[in-house]
Amino acid sequence: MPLTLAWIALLFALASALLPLLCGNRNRAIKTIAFLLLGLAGLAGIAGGGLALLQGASYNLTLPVGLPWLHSHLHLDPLSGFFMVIVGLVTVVAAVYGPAYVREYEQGPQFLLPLTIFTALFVLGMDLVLLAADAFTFMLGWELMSISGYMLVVYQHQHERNRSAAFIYLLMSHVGALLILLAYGVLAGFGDGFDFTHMAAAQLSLGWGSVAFALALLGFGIKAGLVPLHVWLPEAHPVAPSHISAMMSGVMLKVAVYGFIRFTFDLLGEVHWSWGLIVLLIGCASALLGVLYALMQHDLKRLLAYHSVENIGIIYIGLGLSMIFASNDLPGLAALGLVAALYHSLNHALFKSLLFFGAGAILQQSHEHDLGKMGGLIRGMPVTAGCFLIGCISISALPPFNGFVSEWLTFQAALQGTALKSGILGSLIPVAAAVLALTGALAAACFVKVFGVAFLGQARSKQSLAAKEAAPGMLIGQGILALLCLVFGIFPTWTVGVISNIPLMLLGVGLPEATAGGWLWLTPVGAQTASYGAPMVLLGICLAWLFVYLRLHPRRRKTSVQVGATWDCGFGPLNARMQYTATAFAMPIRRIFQPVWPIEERIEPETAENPGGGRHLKVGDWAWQKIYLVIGRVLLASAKRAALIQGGNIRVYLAYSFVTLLFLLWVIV
Amino acid sequence: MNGWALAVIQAGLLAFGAPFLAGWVKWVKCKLQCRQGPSPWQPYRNLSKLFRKDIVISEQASPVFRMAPYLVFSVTALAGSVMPFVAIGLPTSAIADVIVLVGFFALARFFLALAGMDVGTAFGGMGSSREMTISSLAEPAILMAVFTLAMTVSSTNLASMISHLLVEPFQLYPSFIFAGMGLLLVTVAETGRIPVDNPATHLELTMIHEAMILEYSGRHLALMEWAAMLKLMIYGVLIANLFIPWGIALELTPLALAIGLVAITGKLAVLGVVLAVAETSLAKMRFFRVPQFLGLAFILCLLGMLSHVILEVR
Amino acid sequence: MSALYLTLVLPLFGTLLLSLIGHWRSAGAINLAICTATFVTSLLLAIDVFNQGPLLSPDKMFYVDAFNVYLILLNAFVGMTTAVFSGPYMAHELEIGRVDDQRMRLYYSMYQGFLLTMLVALSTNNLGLLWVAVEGATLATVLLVSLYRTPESIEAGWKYFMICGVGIAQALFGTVLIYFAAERVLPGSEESLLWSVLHQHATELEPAVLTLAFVFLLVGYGTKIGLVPLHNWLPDAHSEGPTPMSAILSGLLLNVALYAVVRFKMLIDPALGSNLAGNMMMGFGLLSFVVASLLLHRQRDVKRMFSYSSIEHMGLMTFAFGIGGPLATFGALLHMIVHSLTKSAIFITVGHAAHVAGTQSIDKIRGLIRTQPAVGWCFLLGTVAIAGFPPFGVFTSEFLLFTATIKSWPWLVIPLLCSLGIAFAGLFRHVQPMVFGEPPAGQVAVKANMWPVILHLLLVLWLGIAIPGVLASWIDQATTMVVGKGLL
Amino acid sequence: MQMAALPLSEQMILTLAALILFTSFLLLAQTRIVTLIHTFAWQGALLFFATVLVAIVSGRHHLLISAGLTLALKVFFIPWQLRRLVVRLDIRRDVETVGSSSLIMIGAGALVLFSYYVALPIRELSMLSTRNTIAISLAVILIGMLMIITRRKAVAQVIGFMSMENGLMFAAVSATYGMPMVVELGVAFDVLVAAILFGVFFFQIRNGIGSLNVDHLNRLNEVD
Repeated sequence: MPLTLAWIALLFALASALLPLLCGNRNRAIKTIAFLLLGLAGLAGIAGGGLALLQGASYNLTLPVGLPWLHSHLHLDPLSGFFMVIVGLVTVVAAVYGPAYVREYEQGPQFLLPLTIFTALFVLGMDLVLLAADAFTFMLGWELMSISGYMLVVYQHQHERNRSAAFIYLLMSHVGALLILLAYGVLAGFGDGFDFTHMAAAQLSLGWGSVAFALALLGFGIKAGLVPLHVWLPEAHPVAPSHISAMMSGVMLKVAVYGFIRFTFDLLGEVHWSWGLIVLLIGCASALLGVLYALMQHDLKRLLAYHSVENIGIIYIGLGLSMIFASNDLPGLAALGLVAALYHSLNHALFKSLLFFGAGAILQQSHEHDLGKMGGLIRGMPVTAGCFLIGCISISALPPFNGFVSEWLTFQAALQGTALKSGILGSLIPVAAAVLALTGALAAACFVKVFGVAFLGQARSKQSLAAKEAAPGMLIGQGILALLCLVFGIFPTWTVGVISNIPLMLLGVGLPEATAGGWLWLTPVGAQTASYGAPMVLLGICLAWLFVYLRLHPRRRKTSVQVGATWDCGFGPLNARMQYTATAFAMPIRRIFQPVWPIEERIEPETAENPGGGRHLKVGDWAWQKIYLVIGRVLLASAKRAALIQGGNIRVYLAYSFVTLLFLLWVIV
Repeated sequence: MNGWALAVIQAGLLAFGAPFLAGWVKWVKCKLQCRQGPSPWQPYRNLSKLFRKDIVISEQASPVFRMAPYLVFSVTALAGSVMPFVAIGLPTSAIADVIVLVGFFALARFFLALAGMDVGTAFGGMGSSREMTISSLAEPAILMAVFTLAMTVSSTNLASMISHLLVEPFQLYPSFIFAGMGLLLVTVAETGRIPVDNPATHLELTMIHEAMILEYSGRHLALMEWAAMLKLMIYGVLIANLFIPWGIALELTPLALAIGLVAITGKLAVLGVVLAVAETSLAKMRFFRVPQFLGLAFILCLLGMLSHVILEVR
Repeated sequence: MSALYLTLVLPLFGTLLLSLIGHWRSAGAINLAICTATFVTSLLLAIDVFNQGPLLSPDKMFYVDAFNVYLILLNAFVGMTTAVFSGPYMAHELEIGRVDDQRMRLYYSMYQGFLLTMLVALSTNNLGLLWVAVEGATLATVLLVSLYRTPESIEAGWKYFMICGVGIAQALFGTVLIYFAAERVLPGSEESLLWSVLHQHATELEPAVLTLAFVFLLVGYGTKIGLVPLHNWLPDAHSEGPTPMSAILSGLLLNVALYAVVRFKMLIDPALGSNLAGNMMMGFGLLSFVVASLLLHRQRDVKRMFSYSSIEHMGLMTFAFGIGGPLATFGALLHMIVHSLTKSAIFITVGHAAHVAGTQSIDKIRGLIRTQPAVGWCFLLGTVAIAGFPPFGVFTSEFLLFTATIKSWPWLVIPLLCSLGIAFAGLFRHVQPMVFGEPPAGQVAVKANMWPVILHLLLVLWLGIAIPGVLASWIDQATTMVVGKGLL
Repeated sequence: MQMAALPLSEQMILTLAALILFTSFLLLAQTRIVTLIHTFAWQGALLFFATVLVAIVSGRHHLLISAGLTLALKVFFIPWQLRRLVVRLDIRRDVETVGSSSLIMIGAGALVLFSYYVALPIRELSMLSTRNTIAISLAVILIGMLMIITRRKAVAQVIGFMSMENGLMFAAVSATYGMPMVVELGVAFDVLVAAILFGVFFFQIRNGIGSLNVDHLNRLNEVD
């Protein structure tokens, strides 16, 4: 039954890709059909995945397509079911949000059709990846996802930015795909078979295992956006249509995480502790650098993209802990780490897509990417502001919202590091926890900046002054996600109980302790060790608020509220330019962590076009400057060398074949 | 049931005792500086006066501005209610462990900073920016410190931490010394005392906390101030009960509770004196020196953790 | 049997006919008609072979088995679809005055002549005749390469002529040596150049001679395949000739040359018992793959770029055949089909694109999707397909090749994958700006018939999603013939 | 083995082989176009004699046909056509200076040694009395290539190419008593077509780049 539903989801996605082709260029029809079917696909995915997750069972199906001797195997188990739910959730919301959002493209120079088609194919590819049970089908879905993602990023191709971003994205994900293919190849070489059952049966030596693991880490890491493989992410997400950025950042990265979990925990079999340590360290680096780079951005969507890097880092910290515990045969703790990582995947999908939807709404209303031009938007678009605020709180890992729960679980897992024999690990893991703490605090700082600068204060530009509330569809979409953020923050016990089916399948143990205290108390390791009563927290805050509010309410006290001008220290009236800007807000942190960024900062001389001169500040990315540009230079140089073989003189050409002949003769005789 | 009642009472005690601690510190400070200071009860007078005053709100202010004081106060109060103050083993302490506690402070700070940016003045933005910068350095230090304890007693639950320390035969934990010192430094930074911030001044170059609440008046201001005092109180109790746990009531008998009350009052009084001495003897430091200050705190906490892992794990 | 002869006679007839009436306005249609007839007959031939298995003509001159039947089919098919494109294209060329009536006659008759030689080369049983046919293919196309009489085209033609001529001459020497070796096994018989006969006695042939012979054959036919460093004629010939020519050169000629090499490898391997031939082919293949992928980054002419991509893919196939083993061979045989389908489709599209922009220079072609969405999308999808993205068939075959490589030569995968990435970058960094972006002023849509392209791409798509049983069984039989054991 | 041990006919064949090799050395050294063509014609003639001899000795009478083809093509048609072209292109008097010709000569000598070395295993196998000639024909082929590589003038390159063909034919004739008839005919046909096409190209090149110097054909390259 669940597999049938998942299968239906695939069909709906396919239909949503193909049916609009019949509509010619009647935009309304295209929108209706495409997004309706997309939503249905999402719902079917949620239903199928959810059932599989709840029942904790796995289902198989073999389709008569693919290679003659390797038919494509489909497989649905709690792990893939969980991620199908994530995909489904965001897809549904995107389907609600999309029709209103794409309205601005209808007047645009390009047709609407490619957008809807490739959105559907994008979803189709992701679902296929989740369902695949053999390398061929997996790669099929994976590359379908990549290529349609490319088409979506390049959709507004009149802008140079879009084109270059899309190219970088496609190139990197293609390289990633090759690495993944290679990783599967290694497993298949030992397990002689390309379906996952054979691969899982493969017995690898430590050396080959490490090779396969490294390939998988790199391959999936490129897609997931681990530092330093993240450079495509801040380029691609800002330029894609916002609901696409939401899906890419919220879901596609998760699919990469799924691939990594599937490969490492399911197929690779026995894990080595050093692999876990590497994952942990990379996770820490991604989390910290991600948030630090995010702090320096002033393009809203670019900033959110860097936060995706951060959150993926947090997820990988959880995975790393889980792998370390698993390799030290502490399956219970490994389950805890895995659950934390999975929970954070779900949460990040929710709040990151919520934030991107919010950014989309702002973009549509004020046509502003730049935080420096926003301000005071809360007056024009209060609902969006409210949802965005919830997103900010969740992503900053503040109670009682969902982001906090998963980070709390990660902390709990990290604190069990003392259970390990090895002192090195025992001392490194707490440091990782400290890094996680620093990350959370910086994230909070960053989102105070974002919300404060974008929504509060005075408008910094005419457009943001004139911004009105977005269309109902878009608001509903954001509302759903905001609600889910709260729900998954308030009822973590139930969620953890469900998710723990996955470690039950992968590691053989669930988290029986976690739900022991009833739905009210989340006690991952034991009631004595740590407990978190999320509903109580909400209740407590509300009670305290109520109490204070009732005590101080004007009806009982004869105090009045007057509205007056802001205190201007006796100078002239305040204007928008006197406010703190995003750059100014982040300045102290920039000074403290200076070496982290390549900063070019100078006072520009007074010229005709900008009277009074100006301050030029550009914060780059070391990874881009130190790795990718270098690779590019080397590549072009070697191409120049290789070109010498095509010099143009026919006698030289003939000499080549002459020498080749002589050489071969000399070799064989 | 009476556990819950006790918990509520304890929370009330904490909340209403907070202004006295603030007043006490100020009073001791004045005495140390040979000044005729206000009585320790002065903060109560200020608060009640503010509660009665009218409110002026900037026309730039958004709902966030009006919401913030209530939220900040109620979250801080909730944080106070989960603290083991006079007794442990109360049901409320299961609501939140020490990480959640830090989370509460972060939530309060989040809205405080937003409120600071709301009306769009230069002061507010500056205050928020500085506050978030400092806190983002302070938070990991706090967590490191409490992690050191948590790993020693293998629990992040405050109540079980303290009880563990009391029940186990006494032993000297070198890690605790580092962690305690670190936590002291962080407390100074977090509660906006000299040398990081100066609660007594409105000089725009130095102020942080005051800058954020500059636009507030009347009961809003009162709530903000009260929340700040409460925060100081909570940190005091945290340090006192974690590092000098003796005296706190293990079981809920009147006698034990009385002893606990006396004990905690004594500890807080001593802490207040220590704080006053520190504030008198130190000078407010430049904002960009603060990171070094917090860096020291962080190093101390890290040392604490490492010494725990290296020396104490058997 | 009659089907086979028809398949060969029709193009011959076409050659003679069109050499007389090639300048008529209806010549394109006639050409198409003949090609279609050829395709139909080849289809009948395929059905025969499918029903009766390998068939040998009474005079033992022609031999069609599972290995060459689908290549014959492919040739006839691509010849037909390209003819669909070539009619309007050459008419357009005639309008803008790049060619005159006489050259139109030449073009059409040589088009048929080329197809004839290809079909003979594929279906013949006589290795000498194979050589004659392949050399004939060169002679048929060499004047077409220099059809436009521009200095560049003449230069390209001359290079094509000399390099291929010299190469092919070496192949003839190799054939002579094979004959020499055969003479010792079956002295005095007229049949000792017949592949069917030789294949039976393969094990008895003299290793030393065969090794020597294979070197000459590899260098000879390898020149035709376009293996680095014998490839230099290929980019010139592809870029300067008329586009339909480039399509069938890239789609058919290279395949046929590779086919010849593999046929000889099938003789050499049993005799030698070692994988010497395979190792040579692997070396050439890898070198071609790497060099071509690097050179893709330095292209200024769009057809030239895709000809380098052809070198790259031929290198890949040669490498795969060199590896041997059922998986690799199956992949290589499949790759022959998907590559020629995709590449000819791309060249057809490029032809239209060049007409749209009025130039072949990459820098001047911009924003095709705006100017003419059909061309733009086909161009993009074709490039995606040739770059080896699923669900297109090229991915399937490359998947097989790489898995085979991982199994037998794990460390060779590293250069292979690196250059695959490099090649993709080189291809796409040029294609993307051509397809997307704002079109330059004065770039107008042309009358383009994209159905051949769409048909090809759909076929490639089909092969990517599921390989039809007939084809699979044929390829598998061919695999069995080449490496001794099949896959299914 | 001793020459004396062989019957006269085969001694003659070997002598002819030596002469053919000598002619290709001449071709390599020759700088004046017209003389080059004449030398080429002489090589063809020698090949013709050799073919006839083998045909008579071995009694393979179809070899006579191929001998006839050789006579028609290599001795009469191609030299005649080349000469005609040379006259029409008016390059009779052209003298092509070959850089460091002595070095090339030494190279050619080395090639002869090399081909002898390569052909050794075959010599061991061959039943036929004329087996030694394989080395010679290989040498002729290689020297032909060397000539193509070293000459700048298109005409000279064509002659080099044709002398390669001669080498091939000689190999076929002497090592295996000729190829099957179909192949012989096919090859001859190809050579004929090739010869005509060369003629066409001379004019195209002449009109295209103004001279027949192939070094000027270097527009198409990747180097910049």
